[in-house]
Parts: sequence; structure tokens; C-alpha cells
Amino acid sequence: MGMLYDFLQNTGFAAMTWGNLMMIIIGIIFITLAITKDYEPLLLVPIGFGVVVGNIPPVAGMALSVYDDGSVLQYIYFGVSQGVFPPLIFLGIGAMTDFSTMLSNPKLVLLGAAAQVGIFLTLIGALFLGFTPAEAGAIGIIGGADGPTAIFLSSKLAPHLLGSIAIAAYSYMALVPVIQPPIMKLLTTKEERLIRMTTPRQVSRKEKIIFPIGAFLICGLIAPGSMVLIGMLFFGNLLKECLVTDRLANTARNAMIDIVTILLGFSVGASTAAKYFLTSQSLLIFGLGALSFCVATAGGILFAKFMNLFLKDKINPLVGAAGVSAVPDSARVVHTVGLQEDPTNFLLMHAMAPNVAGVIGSAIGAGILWTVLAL
Amino acid sequence: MGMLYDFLQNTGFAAMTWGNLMMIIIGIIFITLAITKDYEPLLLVPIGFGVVVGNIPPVAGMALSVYDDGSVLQYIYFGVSQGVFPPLIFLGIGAMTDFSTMLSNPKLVLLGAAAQVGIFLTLIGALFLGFTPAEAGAIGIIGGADGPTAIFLSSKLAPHLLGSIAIAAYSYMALVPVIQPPIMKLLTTKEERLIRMTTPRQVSRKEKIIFPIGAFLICGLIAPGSMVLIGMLFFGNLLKECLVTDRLANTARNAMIDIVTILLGFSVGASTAAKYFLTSQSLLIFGLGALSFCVATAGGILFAKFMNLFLKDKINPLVGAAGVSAVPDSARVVHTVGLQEDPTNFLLMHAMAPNVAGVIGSAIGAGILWTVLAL
Amino acid sequence: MGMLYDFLQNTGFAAMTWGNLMMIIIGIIFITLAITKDYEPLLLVPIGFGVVVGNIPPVAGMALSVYDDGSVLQYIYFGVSQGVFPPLIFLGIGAMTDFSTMLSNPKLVLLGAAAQVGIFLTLIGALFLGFTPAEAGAIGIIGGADGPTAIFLSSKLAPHLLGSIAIAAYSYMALVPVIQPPIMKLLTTKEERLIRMTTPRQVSRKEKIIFPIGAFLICGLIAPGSMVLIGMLFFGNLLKECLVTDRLANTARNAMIDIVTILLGFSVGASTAAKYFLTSQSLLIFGLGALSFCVATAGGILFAKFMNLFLKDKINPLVGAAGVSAVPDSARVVHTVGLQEDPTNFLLMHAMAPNVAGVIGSAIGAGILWTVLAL
Amino acid sequence: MNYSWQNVIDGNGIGITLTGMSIVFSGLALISLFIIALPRVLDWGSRLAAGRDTPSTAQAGASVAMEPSDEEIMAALALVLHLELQHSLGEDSKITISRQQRQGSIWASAGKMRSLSEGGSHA
Amino acid sequence: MNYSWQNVIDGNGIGITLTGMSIVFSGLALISLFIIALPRVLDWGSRLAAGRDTPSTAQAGASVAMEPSDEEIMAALALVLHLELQHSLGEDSKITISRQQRQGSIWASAGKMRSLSEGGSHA
Amino acid sequence: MNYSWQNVIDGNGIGITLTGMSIVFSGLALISLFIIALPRVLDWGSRLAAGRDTPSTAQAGASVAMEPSDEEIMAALALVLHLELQHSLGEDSKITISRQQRQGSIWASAGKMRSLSEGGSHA
Ligand code: NA
Ligand code: NA
Ligand code: NA
Repeated sequence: MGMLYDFLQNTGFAAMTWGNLMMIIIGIIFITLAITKDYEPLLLVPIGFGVVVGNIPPVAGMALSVYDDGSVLQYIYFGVSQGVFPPLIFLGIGAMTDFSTMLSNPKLVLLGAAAQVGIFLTLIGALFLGFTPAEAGAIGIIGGADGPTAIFLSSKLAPHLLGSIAIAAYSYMALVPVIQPPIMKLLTTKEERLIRMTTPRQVSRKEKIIFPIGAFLICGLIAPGSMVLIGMLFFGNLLKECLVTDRLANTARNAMIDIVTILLGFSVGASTAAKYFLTSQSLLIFGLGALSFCVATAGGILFAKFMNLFLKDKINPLVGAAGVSAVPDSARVVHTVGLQEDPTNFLLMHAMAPNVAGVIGSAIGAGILWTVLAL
Repeated sequence: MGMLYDFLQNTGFAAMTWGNLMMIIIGIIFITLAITKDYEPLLLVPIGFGVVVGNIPPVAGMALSVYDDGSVLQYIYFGVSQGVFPPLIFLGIGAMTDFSTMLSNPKLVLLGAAAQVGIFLTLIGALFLGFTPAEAGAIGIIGGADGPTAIFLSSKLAPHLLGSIAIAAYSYMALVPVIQPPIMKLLTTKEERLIRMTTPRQVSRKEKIIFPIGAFLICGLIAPGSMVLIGMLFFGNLLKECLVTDRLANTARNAMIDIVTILLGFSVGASTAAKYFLTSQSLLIFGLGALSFCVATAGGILFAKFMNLFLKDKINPLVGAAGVSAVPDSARVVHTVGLQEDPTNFLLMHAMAPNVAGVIGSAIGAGILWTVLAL
Repeated sequence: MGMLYDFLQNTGFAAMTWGNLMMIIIGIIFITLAITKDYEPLLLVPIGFGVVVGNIPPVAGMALSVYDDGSVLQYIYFGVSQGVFPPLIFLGIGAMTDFSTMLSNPKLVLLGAAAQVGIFLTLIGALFLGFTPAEAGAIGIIGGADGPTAIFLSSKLAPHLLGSIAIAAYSYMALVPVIQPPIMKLLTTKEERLIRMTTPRQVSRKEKIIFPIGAFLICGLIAPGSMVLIGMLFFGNLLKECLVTDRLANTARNAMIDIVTILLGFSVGASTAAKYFLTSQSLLIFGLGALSFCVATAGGILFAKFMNLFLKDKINPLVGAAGVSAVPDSARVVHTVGLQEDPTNFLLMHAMAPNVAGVIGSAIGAGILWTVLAL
Repeated sequence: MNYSWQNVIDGNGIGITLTGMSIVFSGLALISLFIIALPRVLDWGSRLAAGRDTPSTAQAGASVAMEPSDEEIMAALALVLHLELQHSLGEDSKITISRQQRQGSIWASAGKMRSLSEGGSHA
Repeated sequence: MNYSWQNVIDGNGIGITLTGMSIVFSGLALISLFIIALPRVLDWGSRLAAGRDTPSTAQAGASVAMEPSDEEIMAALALVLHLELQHSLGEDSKITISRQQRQGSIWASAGKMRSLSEGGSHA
Repeated sequence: MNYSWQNVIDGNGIGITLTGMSIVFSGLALISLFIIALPRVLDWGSRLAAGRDTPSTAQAGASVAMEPSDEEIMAALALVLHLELQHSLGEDSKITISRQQRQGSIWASAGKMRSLSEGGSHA
């Protein structure tokens, strides 16, 4: 019976900490929110279950967790820790994204640049709080509101904070419908929210095919650090738009992205063992993350108002809020807030332009931060 | 012509051994049985062809076989040797398993525990025959009647026996319709085989969603070594049951499990080069494996009869035989044997409950053996 | 502003070389040809975009390109550099190939052997030009007209030439409709081109199932070096033909081959950074590659004419040109050239026999070269 | 190899077996209890949520749920029939589960955008 | 950790922010210019190809293209309706994008061969 | 690099070529012989199984099988037509092979269970 006693000493019940319990409850809350509120279920369900799995107390000497050499979870987590999964997800996103809203609204692209101010002001905030420059860069990218980009940059600049940054990024992306509307209403007048925008022109197949190649060259040459993320995004988009590689585009946006999403979400979740995750740093990161989403939203809206000073065809400044990316939730939020003022003013198509531009903008931002801070 | 002569010296014809020839014939028999008898074709066809490929005599100095560093087959076999493939298969199985038969028949769950006696008695037998404790544990798991679990535990406890254990496990799983019926008839009376069971209650969506999380916590905390296998099984099941991640569940149970099954089966087969496989140990393992399936079947049936001593609503003891797992073949066997006695007594739904419970039971067993024997 | 200046020093605009620019244009030409001319789009689009990505000038100190340790692209390229992707592609090709044309035309199989003379004469040419024997073998395999085989052998014999050899092989495969017709017309008379071949017999399911196993044993035993490629090809074919593993065959020829094709094409393209690619060696390789396709085509045609000296049922010598593989383009070319002479003479089915035999022939050739040159 | 019971004793075979079977039974017994408790807790929770004013209908619903609907009896019969036919018809009668795709969350709208614009008449 | 502006200065936070925002804006502004230029260059190219004899119709075509077709207005309305309904109907009304397979290039003919021979009456 | 026939001799180019072509021809000739022998062996096996009492019908069947059925001639014509049309219609006329799923073995019954219970009326 000594063996039974020894074994029971090694069960999770014996080694359970309050931290583990708290994290397991957080994981279950993620799953519950995903199922009942439909907040980003494709990410929050895998992450939530991963959090539960990652907080089963480990047995000393057994290779179980993502932090134990040679464990299965570590092999899966390898795609996260080396930054391999995010570009593959971008490949799939490229193969399902239609850039034609952006092609027909070129001036709205700048709103996707303005919202990236959230990245850099958060970086300043993180520096102020005492994080190292590399850590501050990785924290700032939460303001990019783009999960794969945040994971990619964290894996390069601050692997020890990857779990917190990824969880913060995905949490706030899920909470975009809660965070953005008050800021949008605060910074715009009723007249501004009623602005109707002109119907965009149509885009030819040729433009759609040439766009991903040209845009990749611009991004890759101006910020080579963004080459892999942006390259995969536009590669996927070319597979989709060129029409002769439909079967590849279909696999990229179905089986491939699904497999990577499952493995990425689950293993990111499993990396949040209480021992590594429940630190004061994580708390600061969550605070800075909330700040970054607010700053980014404000940045987009205010820049839209600034552009209106010079434009004849006014932009509805609500559309600026979609510049934070968080595709497509922030565009939907813009649409919904617009409908509240005028039920016949459909902003969704207009909001998609800064929305996808914001993805490009934050990937460029990540490339810059990587180059500046890793060298 | 010297070169031609040298080359011919390196062909497989020249280096062929009787062992290789015998293994090639075994591989072809596997394929033939899979095709003509429909015995587990998704596993026996890949394994059989892998056996044929793995027994082409190697060329000294060339990296060809799973045992040669840097060979393609070794890279594929990596997922087997490190235990990565089995949890991924469990993810897919979770995404295609409906636990509602079990949720509506909670008492039948215990039959899935009883059948695991096959694991531990086989372990004792293997120790008796002189295997080391770690080897004995890996051999015992054949009695779990679950291929991925057997491969996972062997990769951790006795990698040098992995091929034999995997082949034995899959062979006997394929032979379940041959092995179980005589034992079932021997241990039950005609009256017992005629017992009709009450229609199970229906299960709500909420129960189905909460079940995988709760059941994972129980298993993970009581036997942390089973965390990865059980975690993936219930993760897959949550993806399926929560309804908001259908696309992930679909990919997990289609493209993902297919890819892993192809690579796992083929490379396990290819690891059975005669030189490593045709040993007296393999023969003993096959003997112990047959024993373990018989013991497990008997364990399930006898425990059902034991439970009937206390129950008002009697269990048909045939259903106990489904506790060995070998999903879904042993449940089908129960159904078929039941129909032979009474063509209107449909036991399939009842048998599925201990059947899936047996999967959980043997994964817990594997976790315990890993913890006890690897430390 | 010093930082901005430093950053601009690190942009691609600053580091761009004429070589990079030229390669980017070549990449764009590949994409354009694939889209407008439908030349092998599934390969040329990924390769072309990869060439563009791989020629964005790298930033010193950052792990970006396939040549930088720990970069994402290097992890993806790993499947190419270790030869893992080509066998997986062969698995998918096997699962989509119907060998029944070959089974019903056994004598045409020899044409697939004759065309492999292109491999060996090119090897002699490469030796003459001063390449080492291993390099010459890798260059010769371009004459096999089979992309995965060329990549596999290059990764084993001459990794530093892999990019050039792969690009040459795929380029000429895309250009088969341009290269072959003049040679075909030059080497045949009008009477020969008008020969009608007898309708082939039908093939039973049993033959189709036994064929991949028997043919694998012949190839594997006679040239063990071809074991992995040929093994995967016939494994995939068995999955398809045995009918009991349809779901595996479907995944192998859809999701699995698509994922591998995307990653292989993109990373092969990305390995063509001007610095490594634009060498006089690459130029010689392209020259030898063109030669090899011509020699292979001529070999197939002339051997068909030679066989006609002994046969009562004459072979249309055009069919010999399909022996170069380049499945299915060279068979289509044969069909088209045949129709030009006689619009009612359908050669496609006849041409498919040497076409698939050519795949087997060049894989055997690769196995021989690997064995002879790597030892 | 020498066959002997001493090996079993040295390898602590009995201890492992007793420990193992105890834990396996405990684990599955806990799951069994969890399954038994789950509908009761959910029922109690939903009654709590409903303000305790309709306990009778909730219970009625539960008892109704104990009996399978005609639809399900038909489905069960169809399954059995299917399984029987499978034996006689062999491989070609295997079921085919059609693949359903569901675009969710992040990518859903991108998908919608796409189908919208590709449905147009341009290019 | 000590909170202080000195950290920001030491970490060159201002410099990074100014550099970063400049590059991000430059990048997206260049993309914007590229998008603006693209249809003009294509238009100019196609007019060049057409021998400059039909500039008026090309321009007419361009202006026509500025207005959405009835078909597209319908599609947009359908989208909006769909998005609204989604809120009220919940998860089960998510769109399903059917999977289309396309066999191309290398494997296309193999696929054709297959469908041909499997469609036959033999075994 | 220096171009010379000496390189070829040093690299044993002729030997490799002769060896290589011999082996390639041997391999494919063996496959050819195997293919020729296969139907005869199978035929002989099935006649052996049938007790040698119906050799004439077996041979008759074989000769019938030599001629393609109407169905197959139609299929061949359709293929050719299809290939021709492909040239004129371009990319949009590419074939689409629909994806068929088959749930087998281990997971088949799980799949059936699923479709059964999900088809029911409960939650
Ligand atoms: Na962004
Ligand atoms: Na079991
Ligand atoms: Na070839």
C-alpha cells in the first residue's frame, strides 16, 4: 500500500495550488464566454481548454508540460515558441480575405496606419513601468489587435511573456464589442456618426491579382522584419485571387488553418501554468493591453476626423475605429454603432478597408519593432 | 561492368534474409485481411504496407530505414517514437465520439474499469517471464485494446519493443470478432444473454458540453500521466459538442486524423525490420497480448455479473465484454452475440457506454504505469 | 532621427542588389506565366511568390531567410532540405494515379525506361563541364522530368544546387508543350504519326490492388535507394485501389498533398536568393536541363521506333515522348500532336502508360544514382 | 530469460496491480458519480434561475425525456438495419458522412465579404 | 520595478515611436498610392494595347463601373439582412461555405483518367 | 571549371550510365513481365478455385473484356471533348472532383452513433 500512498502523493489533487485552481476557473470562463456569448470561439475554446490542461499540477520528473523537454506538449508548442504557426495562420487568412474593399477605398488605408499608435504608446507605457525595451515592444504589439502578429513578435522578443501577451491580445480581441463603442461615442458627434459615405468603385480581377504582389514588395522592402507574416498573408491572397490555384487556397483556408489554429490555441493555453503566468508582470500586461486597445481606437477615430479637414467626400469617423484590425469584429462594431444612429447607413463595407489595412499596419509595426529591438 | 556487379551486390535481392521474406509475407497478409475481411483497414493497410517497405533489405551506408539517422522514414517515425501522433489521433477520436450513451448509463462506466484488469494481469505475466518492470508495463497496455494508448506508453517506457507491442495491439483489435465470442458464451448463461436492458434517458446539450471538461479534470487530477491522451480526447469532444467550433472539429476528425493515421500506421509498420522484430521477445509479446485480450474480456463480463448481485435493473453481462475498448468492434461483437440469442434485443447502444469508458480507463491505466514505472 | 536613419539603412530599398531585382522579376514572370498560360499553376505560383519573398534583401543579424538558423522559413524549408516533402507528394500522387492504362499496355512500360537516357546523358554532360560526380547526378535527374524526384535526389547529393535544379526541373516541365512537339515531328514520319493503336484490354480490381505491392517489391529490391519515393507512390496507390481506405486516400490526394505543395513550392522559391542562385553554375544547369528534356524525348521516340522493328501491333512512336514523365503534360502533348495529323486518333490513354512508367523509371534512376554516388 | 515468480515480486507486480486497479476504478467511479450528479445540478440550477415557480413542469419534462421519441426509435431501427445490411452488402455500403464547413469568428466576415464580391458581375 | 520616465528615455521610447509611426504611415501610404495608380496604369496599358482608337468607351466603361449593379445592391442588402438575423437567431445561423475542390495541372489528368476508368463497368 | 572528357572518365560517367540504364530497363521490364503474368495467374487461380469445370466461360469472359463497353466509349469521347473544350474555355472549365468522405473501421460506429443521436429531437 506504500505504492498507492506514493502514487496519491503524485496526483494532481495533492499538488494543486490556489493559482492552478484560479487558472482552471479562468480557462472554464473562456470556454463559457466563447460558447454563450460567441466571443471568438475558434480561439477561446482551444485556449480555454489548454489553460485547464496546462494547470493540472505536473508530476516531478515526468515530461508533461510545454516547459518539459521532450514532452508532447512541448513539441506542439514548438510551432508557437519558434513563431512558425502565426505565418501559417496568416497564409490561411490571406486565402480567405477579400482586399477589394481596400482597393476601392485607398484613402481609408491610412486609418489602418493611424490606429497603430496604440502599439507605440503602449510601448512607452511599458517602458515607463520598467519593462526592458524588448519586453516593452512585445507588450506594445497587443495594441495591434492581431493574435498571430502578437505571438510572432513575442516569440522573437520576449518568449517568457508570450503566454500573457497572447492571452491578453485574444481576450481584448474578444472584448472589442465591449471596449470600442463607448470610446467611439465619446470622440464623435452625432452629425459625424450620421455621415454617409459614397459607394466605392468596383475592382477588376487584374487589380486583385497584382495587388498582393505589389503590396508585398512595398511592405517587405520598407520593413523586412515583416517579410514572413506579410509574405504569407499576400501569398495566401494570391492563391485565392489568381483563380488557377483554387485547390491550394481552399486547403490553406480550411484544413491547414484549422489544424494550426487547434494546435496554436491549445498549446498557448497550456503554456499558462499558474507558476509562470500568475505574476505581477501579467497583471501589468493586462492593464497595458486594455490601454492599447483604447488608444488604438481613439487613434483611428481622431485621424479620420483630421483627414476630414482636407477631404471633400467626408469619412464617417466611426470607420476609423476599424483600423485597429481585430478582423472582422471591429468592422462589425462600426457597422452596429452606425446603424444605431441611422438604420439605413451601412458602414460595414467601408469599415472593412481600414480593418484589413490595420492587419498590414500592425504586421509592419511588428517588423519594425523586431528589427529595432532585436539587433 | 565492375560497377554493375557492385550495384547488384547492393540490391535487395542480394541482401534479402529469410526473416525479411517472412515479414514481407506477414505484411501482405495484413493487407489481404484488411481488404477481404474488412479488419480495421484504416490501420492494417498502412501498417501492412509499412511492414513490406521496412523489410526491403537496407543498403549499408544509406539513410533509408526508420533506424537510420536523418532518413525520411525516421523523420516520419519521430511522431511515433516521441509519442506525438497518439494524442493527435485521440483529438480526432474525441471529435467523432458521442459520449451520450455513457452519460445516460453512468453505472455501465464501471465495466470499462473492470476490463482494465487485463492490463495489470498481463503486466504480472510479463514480469514472470522475465521482462523488466518498464517493459512489462508497456506489454501490459496491450490489454487496454487501444492502439494509440499502447504506442504512447511504449514510446515512453520501452521504445525498443514499440513495434511488437503496436503490431500485437492492432492485430488483436482486428481479431476481436474472433477472440471475444467464445469467452462471452463460456462465461454467461443463456438467461443472462437474454437480459433486456432499460432504454437509457436522453442527454441534454449542456451535459454534453460540461462532461468533457469535468471528466478531464477528474482524470487529469487523479492520474496526471494520462493528461495528454485524455486531454486531447476531451478537447476534441468539446470542439464537437460545443457547436461553435464545428469547423475545427470537422478538420480534427477528417484531414488531421487521416494524415496522422497514414503516417503513424506506415511508419510503425516500417519499424518492424526482421532484424529488430523477429525475436523471441516478440513471440512472448504476442502470446501475452492474446492472454491480455481474453483476461480483459472476462474481467468485464464477470464484473457485470458481480454488479447484478446488487442491482434491480440487471445488466446483460455480454455488455461487460465491450469494456475492453477496441472501439467500436467489441461493442459490435456484443450486439451480434446478443442478436444470436434474441433477434430483437439490440445491445449496441448499451455496449457503447462501457466501450468508450474503456478508452478512458486504459488511458488512465497508461498514465498510472508511466508514473509508477518511469520515475 | 538617428534611429530612423539607421532603420532606413536596414530597409530592403537600401540593400537591394541588381541580382535581387532580376530574381524578383523572374518570380513575377513565373506567376504571370502560370496565370495567363496555365503552365503548372499549382507549382509555379507558389515557387514564383517564394522567389519574390526570398529576394527581399535580408537584414544582417535577423533570422529571416531559409539560410538563417532558427528562421520560420528555414523550418518550412526543412521538409525540402531533408527530402521529407517529395515522398509525401508522391503519396498523394499515388492516391490520384490510375495505373490501369499501364496494366493494360505492359509493353509500353519500356518506353518509360528508354526516356531515362536523358538522365544519364545529362550526367555525362555535367561531368564534362566539370561538375563533381555527385553534382552531376543531381543535375542529370532533371532529365527525369519529375519535380519531387529531382528535389529528393538533390537534397541527398548536392544540397547547394537544390534551388537551381528544382527551378530548372519545374520550368522545363511547364515548358513541355513548347519543347517536345518540334522534336517529335523531327524524329517521326507522317505515316508513323498516323499509326492507330489497338484498344487496350480492361483491368480487373484485383490486378489494380495487387499491382502496387508487386511493383513496389520489384523496384525496392532492384534499387533500394528508390524505396522511399516508390514506396510512398505505391502506398498511396494501394490506399486508392483497395477501396476500404477511401478516406485516407482522399485526404492524401487533397488536404495532405495541397499543404505539402504549398510549403514545398514556397520554400523552394524562397531558397533562390540572388546571392546563392545567380551563379554561372545555375546557368550551366539550365542549359543541361534543356538538353536533358530533349534527349529524354528523343530517347522515348527512338526506342518506340526500335520496338516497332519487332512488333506486329505497331506503336505510334509519338507515344514514346510521353516516357519522360512530366505527368500529365507530356501525355497531353502526344495527344495533341497526334490529333494534328488525324483528328480521330486519340492517343491520350496510350500515352498515359509510358507517362506513369516514366515516373517509376526516374525514381529508380534516382535510387541508383543515390546509391552509386553517395557511397 | 528465466521464468519465476520472484521476478513478479521484485518488480512489485502485485503492488502495481492493486494500485493501478484502485486508481482506474476510482477515476471511472468519480466520472460515474459526476455524470449522475450533472443533470441534477443543472436541473437545480435552472429551477433556481426560473424562480422555483415551475418545478412540476421541469420534472414532467425530465420524465418525458426518459422515453425515446418515435423519431429516435425509427433512427435506432434504421441503424440496426443498416448494420445488418453492411454485413451482406460488404464494403460498398459503407456510410459516407458529408463534410460540412462552418466559417466562424475571425474569418466569418471575410468569408461573407468574399462571397458577396465574387457574386458580383465584375471581372 | 521602478516606474519612471527615465526608463522611457533610456529605452529610446520616443525615438522608436516616431520611427515606427513614420514607417507604418509610409508603408500604408505607399500601398494607398499603389492602389490609386494601379487601375490607371492597367487602363493605360489596355488602351495602349487597343491601339488608342477607343479611349471614349474605355472611360465610359470605367464610369459605369463606379455604380454598383442591381445584382450587387441586392447582394449588399442580403448581407446586411443576414448579419441582422444572425444576432437574433444565434449560432445555428452561421454561414456554411461549401468546399470546392479543383484538380489542377500535374494531377488534373490523373484525376480525369481515374474518373473515366472507375466509371466503367469492370470490377 | 575546365571542360574535358577526362572529367567524364574520372567520374566514371560511362559506367554509371551503362549500370543505370541496365537497372532501369531491368526494373521496368520486370514490372512489364509482372503485369503480363498477373491476369494469367489470377485467371488460373480462379479457374482452380472454380474446380476447372468452366474454363470456356472464363475465357469467353476474358475475350469479351477485351472490347470496351458502349459506356466506356462514351466516357472516352466525353473525356476528349472535355479536353478540347478546356483549351477554348480556359481556366473556369477545370474539373472539380467532389470530396467523398468514408468513415471506416475504428471510427465508423462512433460516426454512426453521432449521426443517430444528433438526428434526435433533444437539445
Ligand atoms: Na492592427
Ligand atoms: Na481499454
Ligand atoms: Na521520368
